[in-house]
Amino acid sequence: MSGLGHTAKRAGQRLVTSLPALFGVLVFTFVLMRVLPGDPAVFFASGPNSSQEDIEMIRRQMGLDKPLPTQLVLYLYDIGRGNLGRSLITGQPVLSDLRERLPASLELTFAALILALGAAIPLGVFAALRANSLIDHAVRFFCSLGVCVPTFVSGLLLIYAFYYLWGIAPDPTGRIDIFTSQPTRVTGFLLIDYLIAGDLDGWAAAFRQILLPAITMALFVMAPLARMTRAAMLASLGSDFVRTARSIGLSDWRVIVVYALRNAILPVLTITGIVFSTMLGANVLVEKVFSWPGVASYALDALLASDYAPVQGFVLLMASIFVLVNLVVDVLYGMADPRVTVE
Amino acid sequence: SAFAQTRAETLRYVTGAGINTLDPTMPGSTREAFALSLSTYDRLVSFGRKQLNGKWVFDLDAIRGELAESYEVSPDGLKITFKLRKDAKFHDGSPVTAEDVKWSLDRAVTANSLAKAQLLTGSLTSPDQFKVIDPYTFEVTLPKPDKLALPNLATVYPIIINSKLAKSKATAEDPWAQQWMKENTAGSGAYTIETFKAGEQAIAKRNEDWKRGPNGQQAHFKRIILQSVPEAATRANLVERGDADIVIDLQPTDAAALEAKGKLKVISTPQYNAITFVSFNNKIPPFDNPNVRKAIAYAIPYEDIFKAALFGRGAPLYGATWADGKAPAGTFPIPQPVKLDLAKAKEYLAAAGMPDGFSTTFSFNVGQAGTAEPMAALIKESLGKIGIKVEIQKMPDAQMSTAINEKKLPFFTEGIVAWLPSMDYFYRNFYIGAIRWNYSSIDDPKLTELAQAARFEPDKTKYEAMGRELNTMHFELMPQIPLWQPSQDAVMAPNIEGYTYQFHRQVDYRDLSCK
Amino acid sequence: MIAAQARHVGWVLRSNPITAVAAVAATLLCFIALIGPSIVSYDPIASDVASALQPPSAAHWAGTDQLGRDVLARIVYAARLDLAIAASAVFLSFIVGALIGSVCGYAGGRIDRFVGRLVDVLMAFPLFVLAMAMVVALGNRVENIVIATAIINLPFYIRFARAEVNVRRDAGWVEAARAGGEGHLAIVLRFLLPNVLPAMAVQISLNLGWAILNAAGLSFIGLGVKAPTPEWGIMVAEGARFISTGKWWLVAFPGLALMLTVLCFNLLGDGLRDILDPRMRT
Amino acid sequence: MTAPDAPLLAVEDLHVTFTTRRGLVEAVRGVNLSVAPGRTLGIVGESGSGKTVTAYAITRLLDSSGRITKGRIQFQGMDLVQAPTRTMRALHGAAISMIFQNPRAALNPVRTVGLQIADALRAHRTMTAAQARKRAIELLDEVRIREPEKRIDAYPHELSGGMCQRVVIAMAIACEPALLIADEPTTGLDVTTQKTVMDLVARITAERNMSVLLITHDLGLAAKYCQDIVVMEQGHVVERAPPLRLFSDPQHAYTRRLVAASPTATSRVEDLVPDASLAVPLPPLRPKTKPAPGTAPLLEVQNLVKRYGETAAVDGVSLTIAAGESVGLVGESGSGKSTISRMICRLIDPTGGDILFDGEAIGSIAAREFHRSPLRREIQIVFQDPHESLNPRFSAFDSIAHPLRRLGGLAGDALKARVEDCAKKVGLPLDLLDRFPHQLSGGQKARVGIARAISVGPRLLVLDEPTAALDVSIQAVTLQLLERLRREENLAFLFVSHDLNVVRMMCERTIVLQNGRIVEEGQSRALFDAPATDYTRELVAAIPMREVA
Ligand SMILES: Nc1ncnc2c1ncn2[C@@H]1O[C@H](COP(=O)(O)OP(=O)(O)OP(=O)(O)O)[C@@H](O)[C@H]1O
Ligand SMILES: Nc1ncnc2c1ncn2[C@@H]1O[C@H](COP(=O)(O)OP(=O)(O)OP(=O)(O)O)[C@@H](O)[C@H]1O
Ligand SMILES: [Mg+2]
Ligand SMILES: [Mg+2]
Repeated sequence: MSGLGHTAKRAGQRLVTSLPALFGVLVFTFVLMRVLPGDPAVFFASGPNSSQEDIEMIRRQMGLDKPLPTQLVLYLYDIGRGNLGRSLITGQPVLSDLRERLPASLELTFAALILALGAAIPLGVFAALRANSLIDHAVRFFCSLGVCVPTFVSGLLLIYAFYYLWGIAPDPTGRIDIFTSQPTRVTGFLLIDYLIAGDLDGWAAAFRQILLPAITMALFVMAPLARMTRAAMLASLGSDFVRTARSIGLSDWRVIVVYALRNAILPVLTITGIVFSTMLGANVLVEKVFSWPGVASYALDALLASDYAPVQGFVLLMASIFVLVNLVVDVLYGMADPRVTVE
Repeated sequence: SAFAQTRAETLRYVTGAGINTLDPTMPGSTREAFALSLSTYDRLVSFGRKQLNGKWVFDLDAIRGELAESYEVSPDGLKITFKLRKDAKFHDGSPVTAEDVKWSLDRAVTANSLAKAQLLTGSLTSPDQFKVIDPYTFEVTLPKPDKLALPNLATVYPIIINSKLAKSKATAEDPWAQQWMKENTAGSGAYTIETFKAGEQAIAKRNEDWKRGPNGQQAHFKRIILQSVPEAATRANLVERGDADIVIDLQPTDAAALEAKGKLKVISTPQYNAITFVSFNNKIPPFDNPNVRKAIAYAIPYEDIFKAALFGRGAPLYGATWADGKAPAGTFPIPQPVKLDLAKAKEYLAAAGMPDGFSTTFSFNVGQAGTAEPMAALIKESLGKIGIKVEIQKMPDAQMSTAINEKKLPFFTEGIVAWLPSMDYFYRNFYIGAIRWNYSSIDDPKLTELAQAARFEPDKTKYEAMGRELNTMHFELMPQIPLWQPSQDAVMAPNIEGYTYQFHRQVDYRDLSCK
Repeated sequence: MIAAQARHVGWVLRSNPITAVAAVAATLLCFIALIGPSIVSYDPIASDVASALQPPSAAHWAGTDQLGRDVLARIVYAARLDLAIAASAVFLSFIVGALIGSVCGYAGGRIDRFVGRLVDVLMAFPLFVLAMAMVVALGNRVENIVIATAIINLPFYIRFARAEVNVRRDAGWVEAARAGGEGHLAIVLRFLLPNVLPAMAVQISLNLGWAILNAAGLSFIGLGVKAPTPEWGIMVAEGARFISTGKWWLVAFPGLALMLTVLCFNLLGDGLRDILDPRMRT
Repeated sequence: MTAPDAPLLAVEDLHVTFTTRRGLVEAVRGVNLSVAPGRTLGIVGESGSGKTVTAYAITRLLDSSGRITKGRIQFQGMDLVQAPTRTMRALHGAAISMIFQNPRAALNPVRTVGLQIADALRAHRTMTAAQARKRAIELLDEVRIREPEKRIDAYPHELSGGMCQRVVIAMAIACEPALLIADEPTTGLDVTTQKTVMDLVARITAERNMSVLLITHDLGLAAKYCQDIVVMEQGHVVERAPPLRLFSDPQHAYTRRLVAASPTATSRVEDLVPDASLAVPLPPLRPKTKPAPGTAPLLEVQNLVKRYGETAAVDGVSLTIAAGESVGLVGESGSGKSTISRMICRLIDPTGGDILFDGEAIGSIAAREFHRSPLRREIQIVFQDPHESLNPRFSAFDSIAHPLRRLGGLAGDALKARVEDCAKKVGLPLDLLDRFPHQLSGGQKARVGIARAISVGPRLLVLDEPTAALDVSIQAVTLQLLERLRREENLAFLFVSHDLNVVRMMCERTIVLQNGRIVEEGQSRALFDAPATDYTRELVAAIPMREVA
């Protein structure tokens, strides 16, 4: 239908207009990495007897002996061919490292997002329905509490309590208990792959494993989501069409869900997109704390080691995801709000 | 249950860094990768072990055969002949032959890898030195008798590779199959790789044919799980809750706390082939003045740092008394006759013409922050008392190595390790030449000459005398200040036996068993 | 006029007890930051290794750390630094962001599109990683942490200011200003900016808290303020590693300080919106 | 159960109180009214008199801060004040329904209109989705929406304002309620649409014998469609009468004021006496002096064009205004009135044509640069929305002083004196000068806007619907004020409005605009009395006129 065509066209346009931004990110990262005072060659030629020649050799291998513009052109050429270079830390092509690790990060982020939305939307709606009551204040306070603890502290505390003290949670060492067999990789998302494989025990194990890190992250992003839900709900509850809905005798439930919430969800959608992208970048701390084999901790290690290729690859990946997320939000927004497609 | 069964036969080992390659010679390989390679590959020879203060440590002087059934050094010291075991097989079942050994050692001295620079220190530089006598006899020729030639073959790098297999994976650009070997093994070691995720985890399965353990036994554990857990506190939790069987590289506090609880076995060995220093760049003023260096040597609050940063876990290298200002021993390192003495420090500072002190920066790297941060704070505080203003600079590891390599840091802390910790090895590698490892950038002709001479000195007494002289010079010149040998704390389940402190500062899984 | 303002503020605080508490807490905090250092009895930097790692006692209310320094004294001293970091980072990004954003929002056209692209580039960066990279590149000095925090906040301010100005640039009173002979820059500075400030103030108070957390996160991965300077993030990051050895006071007290501060700014943000929202006024 | 002649709705002594920050506000204080079955009752009164609150109280849709403190609302034999929420929900839509002021906002923007009508149906009747859809199409047809099968899947934004209002009406009548409450159902719609919508309501309610409560501040509208009218002032009902009697013989002082302030086809500015205390006699009209031949008119616009993309908002408009002359500009919504005024004011650039002021071509000076021109102070504008045109952060004084500082170069005491002088001229009490826009009433804000425009002593004042947002009494004051200024200062006006009565009263000449083109032009009275084109005729016919006895 024309609505669908419209959406596709908009999506296409968005994609095209975001290409310059991606290119900008690419070049900026490239330059930023070269500005770093660390020389990866020195770092990696760290055998106790490595000589200046070894260092020079590694530099040659990495192409660091060429002038910067040449390096950039070569880099862009490589990217164009889908080659993101090779990580010195893992010795693997960056592309395969990222492919290996991205699902872990995405799965964690999605899980956290679902948890956060699942808690924030009802809380926000509830707070809006009882605006300025004790409940409203309590919700606000509770959500704010989540944002004001650094994730690494809440993560370590959760581990301390649920794993170390009480032994309820599985050991915080990655995505799956090491003694549980892995499902065959289809999507890379364990929770999905286990379902595909029909292995419910495995699914439960993976679920238990992801719970603590996901909660840690969800706590951190619940506040903006709940706050936005509350504000949007307040606005839409106060709007004329909700009054109209009341005046034709609809039930409270219908008024709140079909009329008020359905409209309030639009700004929540926008903020969810923003939250999602920030989470992807900021989950490095959670990944570290929970030994989560994701892309962010990978990038951090690479950054500290001045390992250029992984950091560049990571940033490019994140930027693309950012573009993609924006696109998805846009498309969802377009589907949720019929007014958007006109223009 | 089956699970309990497998758990009991499995060794779970958690580390801070991850294993990044299966080929230990790859530039950038981590220590964890070294440790794994010891179990997947055999070498010609390996170090024995000895007890030191009731703890097992590796023994540099007892070299035993691994793939070699026996070896023989010619009287002139220029030829080493190895007789290979006839029963040794690679993982694919093919026998280990002298051809494989030759290809492997050729690879070690030829390919661009970490091995080349290491084997150099044992006068092993060219494929010409390696000769196949017959399928089970192999000969190494040396240009000069070298004490370190044989020990070098026991280090991590000279792995013996299934040459047929490797060659079949080699390409024109990559004649030594280095790419392939990053992710695959072609060895004869005690374990084979089951799964390997770079930087994350590796699972190894026992090679049932391998019987080269003590008394011709197999390795004890059927499986080993190696996992990287970046948070040190979490590693401590894991071993305390019994989810991990053995852990090293804990924070000193955690090790101390676990030891105090008494539920687990804690074996602490000073890393006697490693030293932590406070270094100066002897070329950058004011550290080009020995009196300044000495002033600082007497202004460092050694005891406080040792207690607060290391929780007393390690072997101090300060606070000795040397009878007549001469080094009492010729080994390296030995405790230095320095202690906190601000009055003396001020005298030296005055002698250097800087009674009011100066300003400088003190650097350390992020990876070392756990101990270096409190150290830096205490040094800053103490030097402040004699008028030296210190700014603390914490640098990411790569930056720190770069700055050290470019000789830009005036004042910093670093640690060194020698796999083959003989006195001359330390002096030659860490006090000579314009190389990165000469932290202090010292360039003293006499010291250089003496250290080079010591390398080939066969006479034990003369060697000892040279060592004493070098140690005395070291104290006189004070190019850098040794602080201590940190302790390696291995925390393990009470039923784990056989832990040995190894030169590579990792756990050799083949040593371990459980009651 | 001022009385009316005060009445309005009073009303918001009364009707919203949480904001009132947060406001009191924020005042207290600033007070502590200002005069705290002169009332604590320990030097926050002087070590006393003999009495290291002592639990809270009468002498050391919040215990001592690894070097025997009084934790409470360090927390109090750190308040000043942390608030300064947060305030200057947010102030910087706010000033720059508001200016750029409102000029773009007013001018529209090519400048707007160009800056919009730049902002897109910034936004597309994983921001925390950007902050890390900047601190690595520039060195972990306080100024650089401030700059890194400011830069990663910048896109939000630019967008916010741009959007707010954009909806107002055709407002009647802006046209009226033009009819009154006002030039463009003056319209941006004297008419539009003051009008978008209140809406941005909410953002500011939220970002203040966030900036402190950001600094703490950087400390955790080893890129924070240098030792031995007392700073909450570092204290928490270091203390967090002592949790399982039972030295809870090392993380609990600085953590509490950090948490209360961020919480207080967050809660204040909501109140601020109520105070500044003209629709809430009589 | 009810007796045939008993009223359908009887409100007795209704009191509604709001809890606000300032304490309790009694918005409705003892309202009595009743609606008989099949009759239409109008409620009129100035803004804030409690009309809407009364309606909400009847339907129990009051804000959570509002409470009925006293009184009874008898509807079909029960007291709605006491009715439990369940009962009210059953009544909503089924027995009482409401039509709200802003039709577009009253519809859920993300739900198709068909579904919304179906919601209304299915709230009270058990029917399948398909049945509801079928019925919704019938309803759309009944409210005269063409091609209802197509429109039923439209979203509100895809419909015009008038169509939206018809959808709202369809929703309101879906379950055949006995009582329809319409709260200013046509504000925001242009005159022609207003007429169709009101005719539709009248027809439908008559067909179904529904009772209607019509709330409006437009006396003309009330007179035309209601059988009875109650007048409200400050929460009280002050008078109730059939329209003819109300206008011919208003009893209450407030009603008299209201009637007097509403312009009619024949009223003159002088006749509008909103408030006896404010009535200052207007200075006499200046005698018309024929401009010396050869001198250029004050403003001459030649062939003005403004294009937005493909479409021309203004398409070849030429007009002249002499000094001291008042020219009206009328036309339906979107016909280009505001665009012309803003171009003449040099706030936007024309695409083509010329603007000559005093013989000097100013159309070619870019709007961006015009603030530097010495002619800037000669042309000033009063904006449509008095609230929106004041900087919320400027006090009234600052707003008036701003052009004086910039254009007049005044400062200090001179500035203060001049500002106060202007304030006095527009009848703004000096103690209001310290206030901010949100602390001023609509009329006061309008005066600030006018004071600002005249402060620099312009010769041409462009008035873009200066009274659209004001209620009649304030409108009257404002119009008189403008007229006085014109007469005293010899200002020339370009007066934009969609209220033809006002234009007829205020302007000597009128220009009628359609789709950016002038369709008719002439002396106001002549033009309205005998429109030459159909378009103008339609406009004139749509004015709700009340008969003057
Ligand atoms: N929610 C509320 N809280 C406080 N006061 C209110 C509220 N709603 C209405 N009022 C007050 O009640 C009075 C009557 O308001 P109402 O909306 O009934 O006026 P109206 O006659 O409909 O005016 P208009 O013609 O402008 O619509 C006003 O003084 C208004 O300020
Ligand atoms: N900035 C703009 N961009 C595109 N189209 C515009 C713009 N401004 C006005 N228009 C179009 O120009 C036409 C005339 O608009 P204008 O505002 O002058 O109408 P108006 O007669 O003042 O209507 P109203 O009575 O509703 O105020 C309309 O069709 C409008 O949609
Ligand atoms: Mg009303
Ligand atoms: Mg208009």
